[in-house]
Amino acid sequence: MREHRRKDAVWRFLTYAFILVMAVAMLVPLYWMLVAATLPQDEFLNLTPRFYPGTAFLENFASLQDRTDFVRSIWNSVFIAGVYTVLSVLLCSMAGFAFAKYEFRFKEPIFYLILGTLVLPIQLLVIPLFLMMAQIEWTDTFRAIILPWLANPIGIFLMRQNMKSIPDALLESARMDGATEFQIFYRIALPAMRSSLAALAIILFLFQWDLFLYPLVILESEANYTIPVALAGLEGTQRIYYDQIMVATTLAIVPLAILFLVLQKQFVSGILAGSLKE
Amino acid sequence: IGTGDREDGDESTDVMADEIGGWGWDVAARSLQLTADEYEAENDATVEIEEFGREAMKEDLQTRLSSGTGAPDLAMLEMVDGPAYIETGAIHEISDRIDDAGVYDDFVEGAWASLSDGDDIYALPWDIGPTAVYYRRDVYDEHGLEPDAIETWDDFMAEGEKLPDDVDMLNLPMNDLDGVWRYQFRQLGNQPFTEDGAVNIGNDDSVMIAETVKELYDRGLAATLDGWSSAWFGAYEEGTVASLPSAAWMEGTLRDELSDTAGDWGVYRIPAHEEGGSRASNWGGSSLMIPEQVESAKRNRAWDYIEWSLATEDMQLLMYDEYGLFPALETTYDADVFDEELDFFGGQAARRVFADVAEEMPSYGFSADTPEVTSAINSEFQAMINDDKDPEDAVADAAQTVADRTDRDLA
Amino acid sequence: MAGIEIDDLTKVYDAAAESVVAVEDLDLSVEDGEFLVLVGPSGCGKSTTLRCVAGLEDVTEGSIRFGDEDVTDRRASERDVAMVFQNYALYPHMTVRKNLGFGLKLSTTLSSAEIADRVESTAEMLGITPLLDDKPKELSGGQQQRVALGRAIVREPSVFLMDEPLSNLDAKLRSEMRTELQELQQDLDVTTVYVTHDQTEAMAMGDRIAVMNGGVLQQVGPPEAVYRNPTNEFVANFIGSPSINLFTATVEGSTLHGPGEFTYQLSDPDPVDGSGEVRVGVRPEDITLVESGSNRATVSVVEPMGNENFCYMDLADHELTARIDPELRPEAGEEVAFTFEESSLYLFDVRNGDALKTKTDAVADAKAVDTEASR
Amino acid sequence: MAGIEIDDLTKVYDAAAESVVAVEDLDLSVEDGEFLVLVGPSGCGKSTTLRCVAGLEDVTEGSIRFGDEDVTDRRASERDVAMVFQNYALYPHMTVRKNLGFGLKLSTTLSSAEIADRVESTAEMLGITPLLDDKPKELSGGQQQRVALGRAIVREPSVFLMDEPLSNLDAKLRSEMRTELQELQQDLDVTTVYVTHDQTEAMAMGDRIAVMNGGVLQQVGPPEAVYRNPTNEFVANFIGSPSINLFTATVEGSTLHGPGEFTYQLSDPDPVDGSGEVRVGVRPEDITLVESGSNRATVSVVEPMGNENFCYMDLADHELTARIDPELRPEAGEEVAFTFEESSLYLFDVRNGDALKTKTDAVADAKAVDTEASR
Amino acid sequence: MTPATATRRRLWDRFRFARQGLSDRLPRLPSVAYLFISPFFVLFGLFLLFPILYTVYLSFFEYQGVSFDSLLWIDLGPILIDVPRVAELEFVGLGNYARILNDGLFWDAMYNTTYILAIQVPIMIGLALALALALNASFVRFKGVFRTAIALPVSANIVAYSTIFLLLFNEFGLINSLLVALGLEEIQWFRSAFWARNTIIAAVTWRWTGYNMIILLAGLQNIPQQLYEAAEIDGASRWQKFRYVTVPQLKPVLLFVVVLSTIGTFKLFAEPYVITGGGPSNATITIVQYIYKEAFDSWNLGYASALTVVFVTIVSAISIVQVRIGGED
Ligand SMILES: Nc1ncnc2c1ncn2[C@@H]1O[C@H](COP(=O)(O)OP(=O)(O)OP(=O)(O)O)[C@@H](O)[C@H]1O
Ligand SMILES: Nc1ncnc2c1ncn2[C@@H]1O[C@H](COP(=O)(O)OP(=O)(O)OP(=O)(O)O)[C@@H](O)[C@H]1O
Ligand SMILES: [Mg+2]
Ligand SMILES: [Mg+2]
Repeated sequence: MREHRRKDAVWRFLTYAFILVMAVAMLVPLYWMLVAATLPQDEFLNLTPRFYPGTAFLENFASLQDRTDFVRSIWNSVFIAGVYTVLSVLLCSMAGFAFAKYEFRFKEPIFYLILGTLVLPIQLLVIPLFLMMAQIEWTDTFRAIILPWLANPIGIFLMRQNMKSIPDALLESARMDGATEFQIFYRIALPAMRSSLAALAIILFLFQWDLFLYPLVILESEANYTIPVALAGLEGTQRIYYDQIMVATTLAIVPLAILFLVLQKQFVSGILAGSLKE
Repeated sequence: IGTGDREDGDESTDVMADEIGGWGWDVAARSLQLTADEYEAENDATVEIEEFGREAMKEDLQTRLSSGTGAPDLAMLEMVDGPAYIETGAIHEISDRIDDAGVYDDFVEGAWASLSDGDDIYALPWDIGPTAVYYRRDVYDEHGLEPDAIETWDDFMAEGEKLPDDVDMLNLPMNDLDGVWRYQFRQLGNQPFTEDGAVNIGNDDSVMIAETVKELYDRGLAATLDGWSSAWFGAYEEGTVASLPSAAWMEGTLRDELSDTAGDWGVYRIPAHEEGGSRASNWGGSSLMIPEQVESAKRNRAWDYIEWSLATEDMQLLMYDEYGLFPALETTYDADVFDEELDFFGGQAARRVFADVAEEMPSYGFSADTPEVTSAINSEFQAMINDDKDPEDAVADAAQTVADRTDRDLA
Repeated sequence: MAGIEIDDLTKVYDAAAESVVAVEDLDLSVEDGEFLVLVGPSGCGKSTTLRCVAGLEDVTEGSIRFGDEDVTDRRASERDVAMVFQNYALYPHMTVRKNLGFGLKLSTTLSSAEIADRVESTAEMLGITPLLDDKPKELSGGQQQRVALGRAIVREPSVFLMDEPLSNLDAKLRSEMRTELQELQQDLDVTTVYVTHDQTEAMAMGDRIAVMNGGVLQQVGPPEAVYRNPTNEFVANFIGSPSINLFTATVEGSTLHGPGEFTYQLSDPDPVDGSGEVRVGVRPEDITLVESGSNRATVSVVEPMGNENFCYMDLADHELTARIDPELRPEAGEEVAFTFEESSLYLFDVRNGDALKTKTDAVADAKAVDTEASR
Repeated sequence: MAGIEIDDLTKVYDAAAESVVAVEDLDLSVEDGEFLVLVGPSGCGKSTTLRCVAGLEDVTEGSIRFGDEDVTDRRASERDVAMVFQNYALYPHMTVRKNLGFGLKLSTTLSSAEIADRVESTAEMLGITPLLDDKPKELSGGQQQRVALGRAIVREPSVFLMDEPLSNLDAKLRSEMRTELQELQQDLDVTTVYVTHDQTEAMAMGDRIAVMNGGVLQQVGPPEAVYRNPTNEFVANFIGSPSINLFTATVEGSTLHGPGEFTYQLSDPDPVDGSGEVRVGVRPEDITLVESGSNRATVSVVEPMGNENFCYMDLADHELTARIDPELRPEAGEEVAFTFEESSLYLFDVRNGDALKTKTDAVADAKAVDTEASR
Repeated sequence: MTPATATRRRLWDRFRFARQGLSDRLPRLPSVAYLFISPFFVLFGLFLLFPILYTVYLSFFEYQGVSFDSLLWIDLGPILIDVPRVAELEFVGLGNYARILNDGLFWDAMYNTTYILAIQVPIMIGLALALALALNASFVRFKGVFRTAIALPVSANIVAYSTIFLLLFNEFGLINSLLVALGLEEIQWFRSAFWARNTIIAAVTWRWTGYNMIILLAGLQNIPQQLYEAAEIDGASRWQKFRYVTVPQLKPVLLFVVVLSTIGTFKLFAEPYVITGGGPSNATITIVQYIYKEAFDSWNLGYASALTVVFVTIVSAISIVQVRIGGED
């Protein structure tokens, strides 16, 4: 074996080792959560950890469901995030399309204004937003949770960058074929950007999925709770039932994990479909 | 179009709404559910009680109070939070209603302070937390500890030394050191702020408390488990922590969560700081209030329900019995339940201990700046334990922090 | 179907800092059914002109008429034109069938069945029927090209516009598609404006070619006329491959003195009368290598092309190219003598490049083969 | 400097589903200082071969030697080769100066001053000195091309490898750069392997050309030999533009019967002896239009190229192309008679395409111009 | 074609013609671009502009309490629109801003956040980049599996994963058990400022590394392979290829990731809120958490608003500086 072949082999080994270690580090907490969710409460208290699942998942789930309708919360979260994602994808790509493909006055300043909203901490807008929602009697509604964040700056930024990669000729072609501007957008630009839309969908879904304080304040009835709100409700002054919480966290991870697994390829190929260069 | 005040319709009718909603957390909410059921049976009205987690409810309620809309018709209010909430003007004043009902004197005197602003009262006391030390009778017996021999913290520590290394005498919850500090501070008859508003938490008593806490820790007598954590419950279940200075409301939790240990518990009064000193204090307690934003018909109904729930002996005792919420309604203390010899406490009439404490407990003035005190004490006491900070410095620093942040003088 | 009449077209782009005059005062008429090629170097304004005709750009000044109708202010979709783009611009998410039908669906009131028919028959004409259900990315370059063409044809427009439609194909395929396109246009007989920067393509395809430079139209005419009688040096230089040999010579009476020892005796000195210097042009195929002569150059490279050789020679510091017979293979470094006929000589004004003299050798005007011709 | 010896090279790509044999059993030797062009249709394995020589791909089987050294297992960086890529692959974030100096900085022990000198002189040689401080994206295609070349030259490697370096340039520029490149290679005298799919380029540039198809080397030889004496039908068809005319004819004794009424009487029937059918090939320039004759075809398109015309004709359902004099302009639809010399006829085996007969007309072997030649 | 499909087609065609007629009659809009961004402006104006302006407004006042007075009312006969004053405010000018200068806790929170940021962002981006490079290497197999495994934490809800970390690093959690099993001392993760901060760092890194890795991976795949080949031929070593090709080519994507991560970590809230509660001794309290406490625990809405304004200004400034530095060539 020649020198560089040997070096290559060492390098390959190190690379694999690194990937493996990281993959394990990423999976251990999730696996542990899974195990914890299957242990009965008293074994959970048992201070030596174990690495193989127990059998109490269903009981734990039953007691969780007894305390709060968690399945309903999952559904609420999925519904809210789903509707939000669809609407926001549409809105962001519309704005992104305009920024990428049209010339108009104050284009640059407007764009930077939008990007600027990226730094707003959501937690701190809660009070005025609640005030508004209360005024228009939207508290405890899903629309109050969905609408304010539809104009997502990251979404607009990414779609602008990606839409830039659509050849102008494609749009002109459609224009000559007699398409109106809006038809050009939804019949040509949108379908051509499919993988970017998938990537954007993941990002937006994730954003809505993680909202915590805002829905906590807006939502009133337990039937409307989203996952984080329901989770927060599990941690009161009384004893915290970690078995239930672990079941809840496990269930909370599933929908997004599925979405992520399904759209992952598109995420990689779509997120930077255009270039990030200015 | 106009600006400024717009006169609304008439305010003071006796009309009562048919339907009201109330908020509470955990056990409290469940207790209210009990009285609500009774109330609905007797009256032609519905009372919807919503149960929350503690933090979740505070955040939600606060947003609604400060935005002047969306609050429930009545809600639980912890005494600690009382003044801060009252100061915002978000809570409905009920002095007249209390006068009309003539129930002021039925409640433990010490409970009113944090629910009033001068002569105006904003909430009706619900439960209080007369303090005592719960202890694992079996563990004490096994290692020859004498509860009766404990009068002062020195005695407490001396007895504690009898325990082997793997058993701690008590727990100092790192997430609730301010609670530890506060019940002792109150026990010694202190107020956090002087009459003229100066910060008083740096006084000698406070230093003494800090020293006691630190000594407990330094002598290896204390575990440091987060309160209410699994490990914390586990330790009391296994008996690796032998004593639990706490309040009357802890009884319910112990019964619920540690049912296996029934019969192994006992109660004695908290140690004094010096021979003959006070052995009574209070930890926690709550009330019910009506937000100012609630319309009058609902207010009326809410008050009617509150009075029914809190100023009626039957109802208070019902809640005490079911969920261990120790009544602030002093007139109940003559009831038989207080003298019952409880199996859970190995036949001890433990509730009488709490009732006695309740009648002796000094009053304590919470204020709008209580959160600052809480945060400063917690932070400094943590530093004292974790980073071996000098108790005197810790207390002084805490006082200074509070003074700075609230723009007050040091006492 | 209609001819195109472009009057005084000027197009100015207002870019951020400066404004660019992309097309200036362009007058051009394309006859009904004609195949006109717009040719010129990169950036000369060909695409801009075409896009103005298509309606994709607003014109700054001037007017455009299709037949009798002034279309200057009409939208692209209302002009009844079809365009083939350089990168084909096929809709990537639609099948070939949908690509073809899209325009019909959006802008005609044909029924779905009629649309399907038209698509089918166009596909058949272009031999892409088997591809109808494929997506563009599954097709080869040539196939994509055909689909792009189909998309234009299917709409039966009155004008075809094509912007370098062949430049993405490889050499072999390009020359194949070239003939195919020509035949198609002959069959359909639709007025066509075709943009290319490749003069070979322009010569081969155009009924007439229009040469542009720097936004200005230089010359319009049949390929041969442009080749033989360019109006100026630019056109002469741009048209023809390899390019015409050009150098500056001083005029002494009827004698031209060029670089190195180059001299040439004009029998007709009229065109250079009064000029001190002229630009001399000779096309590579008009240079003949001779056994001996006064004009000598040093061979630098010989490229054998099979049917002919290109011989590159240095005349002092000037490079000359000669197309020679494949049998002739001078060696690099060798000095050769060359000559050319006066009839095939081009002369241009040194100052403005205007042609003073172009080819005058007789061209048989006969369009039929009536003499036995041999090479 | 060194020659290249490729022995039995096989390269198999293990793609996801199947493995692709990109190059199979290729033997090739390139002499020291030679300019060898690898040519073939898209996907035939040209790039793969070149990349194996460069060391960018591990070979599956076979060996590669530079001079006496076996470099098969060396990394690209240790082979002392320089490569010019189709898209130039200039480092976009470096100035031209840094692009040129990068390789020297990394792989030589030259001092910074020496590197700067070499960069300067290379830039001067290529005439890109004014561009030295620009970034690649500020350059035009031709300038980028020159920089890419400079990056290769500056390292003074023992082998130059170029993968379609001109295919991104426009027609005019491409033919200019072609000669420039050739002259440069002659000056530097570095062994060069040049890949292109454009046979014109291959013919024009190569000292020898190697024609590949489907991963298999078809023929290696000087351009003219490959043009005149292809080893098989593929090579004959691939080399030459417009392509050779090919059709199948049945053999009856010494007479060939082709499509339509086509007949041709062979004076030397030996090559077709024993074959029932043969493939007949005639290059466009060998077809002569005559006033009358038995072989007649219908003209479909005439492309005037200035110096010559391409005449496309239909012979029954076969298309024939003839290069004819520019003076000849038959009309579309006209029927013309044509003929060709037997010496310029190609005949191929119908079954495997092997050549039975190639051009036999005399070619003056003389390399100097010693006869007065005229067209 | 069955009659049913024929009918369907005919109906469809009718619909098509109707739509065409409609769009033909639409006037040629001066700028259709505004139409495309107008939904954004409507939503922004409705839901975000008011909160933002209100926050800025509040920052000049001291909050006195709730007010039930009307600020403005419009009597339209049957409908009465009543805008309440909501808050009893006392104008304090720049008082709140002046107070920030001497607010030790704010600067503590600033320090904590900066500390977490300064360690977390480089580590995370470093790991993400290393992973992206590794997973982009041609010889690595099962890329999809690894990529999925590493990116899976993204799907954990923010409260859910914070809880997991709370339990993992608990005094008796898995991590301590492992330490003991390895013969090491237990660590009181939440009792020392140092470890508590690192726990937060670990948690945030765990969640977001995979996400950033995927973005970087996408960036790497956009780098033309030929540049590496050119560098290889120029004699570049593995490191040199990284240094001279990967880094400059990836720069815009790296910048994107860095700016986003910086903003994200600056806005850290849920993790310390759930895991450490800001402790011990305020060692992990972050700016947003502190502002939140001021607003929700201490009712200092005016002051909290001033803090918000300062915070947003600081983060914007830092992002702009990052873009400037990273964007220059
Ligand atoms: N949208 C535009 N904005 C500003 N300037 C433009 C625009 N489009 C083209 N130009 C400029 O107008 C001039 C003509 O461009 P045009 O595209 O018509 O050239 P072209 O002849 O088609 O060249 P090519 O052969 O490269 O396609 C150029 O100088 C170009 O830079
Ligand atoms: N990395 C690869 N993996 C799998 N197959 C490949 C790879 N590279 C090339 N091939 C295949 O090998 C064959 C030869 O490819 P190669 O790139 O050498 O062709 P080429 O002659 O250079 O073509 P072109 O003119 O299109 O560049 C093709 O069938 C191609 O699909
Ligand atoms: Mg163009
Ligand atoms: Mg190739």
